[in-house]
Amino acid sequence: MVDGLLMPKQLSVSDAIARFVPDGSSVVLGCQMEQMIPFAAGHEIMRQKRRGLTLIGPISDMLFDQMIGAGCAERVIAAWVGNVMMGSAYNFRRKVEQEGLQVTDMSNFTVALALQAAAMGVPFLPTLSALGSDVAKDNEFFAEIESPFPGSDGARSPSSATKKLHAVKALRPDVTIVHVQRADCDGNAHCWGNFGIMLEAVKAAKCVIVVAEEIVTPEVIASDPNRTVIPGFLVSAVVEAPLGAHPSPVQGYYKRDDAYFRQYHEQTKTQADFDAWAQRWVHGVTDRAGYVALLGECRVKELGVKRHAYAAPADYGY
Amino acid sequence: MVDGLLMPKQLSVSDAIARFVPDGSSVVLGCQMEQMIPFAAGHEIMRQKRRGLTLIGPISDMLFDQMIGAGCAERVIAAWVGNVMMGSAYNFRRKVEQEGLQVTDMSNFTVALALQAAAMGVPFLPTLSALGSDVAKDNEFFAEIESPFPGSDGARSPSSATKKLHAVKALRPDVTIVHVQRADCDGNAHCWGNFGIMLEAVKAAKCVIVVAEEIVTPEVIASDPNRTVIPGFLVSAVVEAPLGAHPSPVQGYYKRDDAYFRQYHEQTKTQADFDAWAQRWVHGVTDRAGYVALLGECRVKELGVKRHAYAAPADYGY
Amino acid sequence: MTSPPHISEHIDCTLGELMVASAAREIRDGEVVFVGMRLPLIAFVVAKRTHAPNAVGLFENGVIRTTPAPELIYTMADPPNILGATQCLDMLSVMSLLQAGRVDLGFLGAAEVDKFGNLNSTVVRVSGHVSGHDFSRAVRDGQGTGALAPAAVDRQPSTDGQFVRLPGSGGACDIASLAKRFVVLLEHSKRRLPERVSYITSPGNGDGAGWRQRVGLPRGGPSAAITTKAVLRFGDDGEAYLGSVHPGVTVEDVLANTGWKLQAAEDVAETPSPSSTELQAIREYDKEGFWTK
Amino acid sequence: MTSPPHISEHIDCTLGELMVASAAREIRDGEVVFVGMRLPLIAFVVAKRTHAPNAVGLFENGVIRTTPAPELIYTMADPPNILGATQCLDMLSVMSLLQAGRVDLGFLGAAEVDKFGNLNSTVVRVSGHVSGHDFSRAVRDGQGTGALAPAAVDRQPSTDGQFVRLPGSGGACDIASLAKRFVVLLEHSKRRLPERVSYITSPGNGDGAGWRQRVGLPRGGPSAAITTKAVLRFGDDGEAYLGSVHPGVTVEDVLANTGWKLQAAEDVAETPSPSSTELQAIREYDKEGFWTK
Repeated sequence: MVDGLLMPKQLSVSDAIARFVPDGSSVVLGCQMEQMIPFAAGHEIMRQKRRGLTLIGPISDMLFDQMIGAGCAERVIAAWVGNVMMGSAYNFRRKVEQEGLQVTDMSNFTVALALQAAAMGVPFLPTLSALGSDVAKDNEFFAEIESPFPGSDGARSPSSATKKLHAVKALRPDVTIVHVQRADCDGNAHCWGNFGIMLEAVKAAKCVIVVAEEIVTPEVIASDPNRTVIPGFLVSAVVEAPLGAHPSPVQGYYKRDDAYFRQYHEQTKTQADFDAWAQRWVHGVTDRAGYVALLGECRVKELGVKRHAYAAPADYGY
Repeated sequence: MVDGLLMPKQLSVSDAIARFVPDGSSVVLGCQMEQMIPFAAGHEIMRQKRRGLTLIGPISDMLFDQMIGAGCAERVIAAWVGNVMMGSAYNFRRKVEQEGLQVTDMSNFTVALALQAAAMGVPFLPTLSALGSDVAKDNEFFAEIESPFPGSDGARSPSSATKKLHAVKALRPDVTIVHVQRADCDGNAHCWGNFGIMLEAVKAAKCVIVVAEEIVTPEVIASDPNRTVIPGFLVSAVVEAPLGAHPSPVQGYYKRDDAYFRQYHEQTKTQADFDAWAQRWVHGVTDRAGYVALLGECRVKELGVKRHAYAAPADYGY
Repeated sequence: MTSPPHISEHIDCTLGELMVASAAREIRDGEVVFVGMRLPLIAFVVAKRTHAPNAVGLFENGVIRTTPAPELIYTMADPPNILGATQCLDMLSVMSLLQAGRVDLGFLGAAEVDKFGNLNSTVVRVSGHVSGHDFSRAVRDGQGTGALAPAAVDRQPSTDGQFVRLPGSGGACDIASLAKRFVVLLEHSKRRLPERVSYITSPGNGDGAGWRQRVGLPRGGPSAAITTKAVLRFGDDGEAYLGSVHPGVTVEDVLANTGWKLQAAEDVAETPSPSSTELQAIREYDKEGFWTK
Repeated sequence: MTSPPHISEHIDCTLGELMVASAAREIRDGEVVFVGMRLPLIAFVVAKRTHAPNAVGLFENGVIRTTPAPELIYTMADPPNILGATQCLDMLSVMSLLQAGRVDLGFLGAAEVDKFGNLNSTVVRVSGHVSGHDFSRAVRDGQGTGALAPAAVDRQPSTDGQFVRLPGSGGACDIASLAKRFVVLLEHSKRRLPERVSYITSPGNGDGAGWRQRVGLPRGGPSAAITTKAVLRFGDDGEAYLGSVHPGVTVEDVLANTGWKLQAAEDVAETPSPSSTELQAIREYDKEGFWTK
């Protein structure tokens, strides 16, 4: 914790990826499910041609498919990989079916538990989920155990007299990348909306990159400590990237670009099609500003907030 | 969940206690540590002369001592019972040393884990805490187990090659009573400040009583769903009790009445002294309004917010 | 606002609408429902707007809603599903409620559902082409039900391998393991209703009665499979039987398109068509028919 | 702003101030510190205002602060400790950071500390009266250090039983188990420094070197015991030794008031008195001297 005390944390997305996501890293992305997917960071990883990554997430709404299509991934540890609105993800299917991309199948709950175990500093957490399923079979993250407290179970159904449980092994990623609404230059971050597995993924990781719509003063963050989801002392880099989660939505900043998800589905059925897509949207731009320019003012405006809806005041005074 | 669909949940504190805290209940109180201690509810339990209760909490800043002094408790499951600012709690000492009040000693973390296990519906949760301590010895909530994943531990210290762990048994209380800033009439509750063990205690309990400084419209709560700490469907009763946590503080409503904690310490050294204290502050009033009148306008005003400090806006619009 | 008479030939609603209305009716008022992805997102909204105003919706991304989302959503994290929510939590918190037995009903999709209500949405083994079956359509996505939406139909299959990789469990395995009961929605075909799934993503009744208890699952199991032809129910033996056939569908058609000898009574009921109230709720919500056309 | 020379007879600060300053100096800049209750609340503020502006404070109620609380607090949940905090979480979250090895230092109080740095704040066995010792004062509270504040002195002991019940662990057992190192503050007397505590609330080095690893503790152990007479440190053998004596205290006095034969070098250093900067920080903060007078 003492190391790097005086290093400024606010970096460009390219510096942050260059410094904290080397080849071979295990990376958590898409923690907040279909909201605030860190596409800006993911595209930078693709631009920097990272190889041998292990991609970790609950569901991945399109981003994993892109990174897989770009050849960044060697392994996926996830519960679901696809395009939530449209269905299958073609690169994922192709690489798994034809090129042996390694997949460790989890369920949403158990991938969250694996990260939570690491976040809590314990080797495993117990669950009743996935008992009897093939998800748990030949899966290094699962072991069947018995409760050391016979006759007592935490479940509330009278039928649950069983003592069997799954232990889910701790998963400690190299880096977790999250997109949030706002953060200060130390990485203290505010987020609102659904959290998915963000809280545990941040605490589980060896290093954390926060990508924010806005960098704000520390006073803004400290004005509402219950809105803080990430304390700066866990953060290695903080990046300002407006529209950095597009086409996924950021509550209070822009809505979901549904058409973009449809178009991706239509335009990436073969590797060649995907390569053309990536050339346009990823390699054809140098950074997020370029991407936003490509989207065009009109589309960006259309995605913006039409009706503000502010939270009721909360007074921290005394 | 379908039962009682049409029963109004908003009750007086006396009706809530009469209905949901029968003799012999196990009750969690003081979840948020030294903030928002539900004294109004605790005093009503004393007035209604409940007997045989099991009191559960992390630390109890004075409230357990009062309930113990009033003869309500048969057992305490807690990490610390006293008066945080002043030290010992006399009733607690007396009843344990001389009258055999049953105490199950936990640590803060392990009482939280026991409730979290119940909240999560598992028979136990693992921890590295309390290994080698006497807290865990002859304690029904602890069992020593080994990780089923040798060589892998969630901890980050290189020295932690150990496989030994404590399993902490699930604790499912009959009722959890929490004080919050505001709630709607269905029990959906906003809270800000430190949460302590509130989140897991609410989910672990068979029934939940929410005591709020203010009852507000459902729209206020729904305007900021990330501020919601308790969803109404887990709540059996919601009570409006302004100043209901006095002398403990409620962020944004009133500060801590330090003098009251000092005075309690001075005035309750013997059972007779405590009885006189309770006669004045508990039995001598019929409800919280009477208690507040006894405090006096001047003292109440002095405790009020002197400088407001509102959270930065958060926009949920799209 | 009375129900229209059942229709057989000239059904006046789409199959999607029928399925959404059928799914909505599985929700009882006041129940806590794990909503899941895709079609059930609409079913929850419809139930809230019709017969189950007190239902509570849990979404695995961490959202809890007691009011329906104000406008059409494609995913559970779309901004309208956050605005005005009762609570926004994290996944572990809602999954904990599920595991603790607080959830009455969960909705799922699947690529395959078998005789005992086990679900596969992970991987399907392929051994050569099956005559006349557009497999790629059936397995287009793991949740399966989206295959009913024309926009989502995969027009360019590319399966040469020995298996087809589907998106995976998502929360389906958890919901099937831990909810008090679950309902699955899928296309009705022999291929999607095999006698036994090749991979159990989400446990149903395993190999029959008693299996769930034996493997340690705390409760639950399949309550219904709402297909494009029928509603299957599950008996005490853990096996599926024909609960009702959709208007215009014959029992023979259902049996011929099921991958095992499906139990069916002499006199099988017809799936009730959506009431005008239900249809209105569906159409006001899914204005362009993305999910239900 | 230079340090005043060490004082022996006419010490120009209170014992409380000396202990708070000594505790503050245990915090290194940039460290993550589990602050605990009572005196250390002030030590953290003083460290932040002097040599460790980048220290991060974790409080077991769920609060994380990178700025010191703006005014005096009696408990970690006092409104000034919430206002302007970096983050307000729940206890499990901060305890998880502790368990995961993210915490460099934790502060504790205790009624008893033994030769191996094990702490008792739960229960003390009493076998008759010990001559001249006001036991009730020593055990007035589990965290112990509050005994230094006159307002908190118990003037009416009532111990007739075979044991004295103390408030208990609070988070002490967790901090001692899981922090990278811990520091304990307490009154220096034979009774409060027994050779072995009768009850291990918070594990130190157990019965010596290697014990923590043997019982499964992942790291950590005692780093210092700051008493009213001295600072004890811990050697590789896990046993306490005399690190420094406070100004005006003799080594003989310390040895005579320790419940075992305390290891002490020939030439024992003196505990540095608070610098004027430190004193100023303490006095500006604890204006009425509630904690430090």
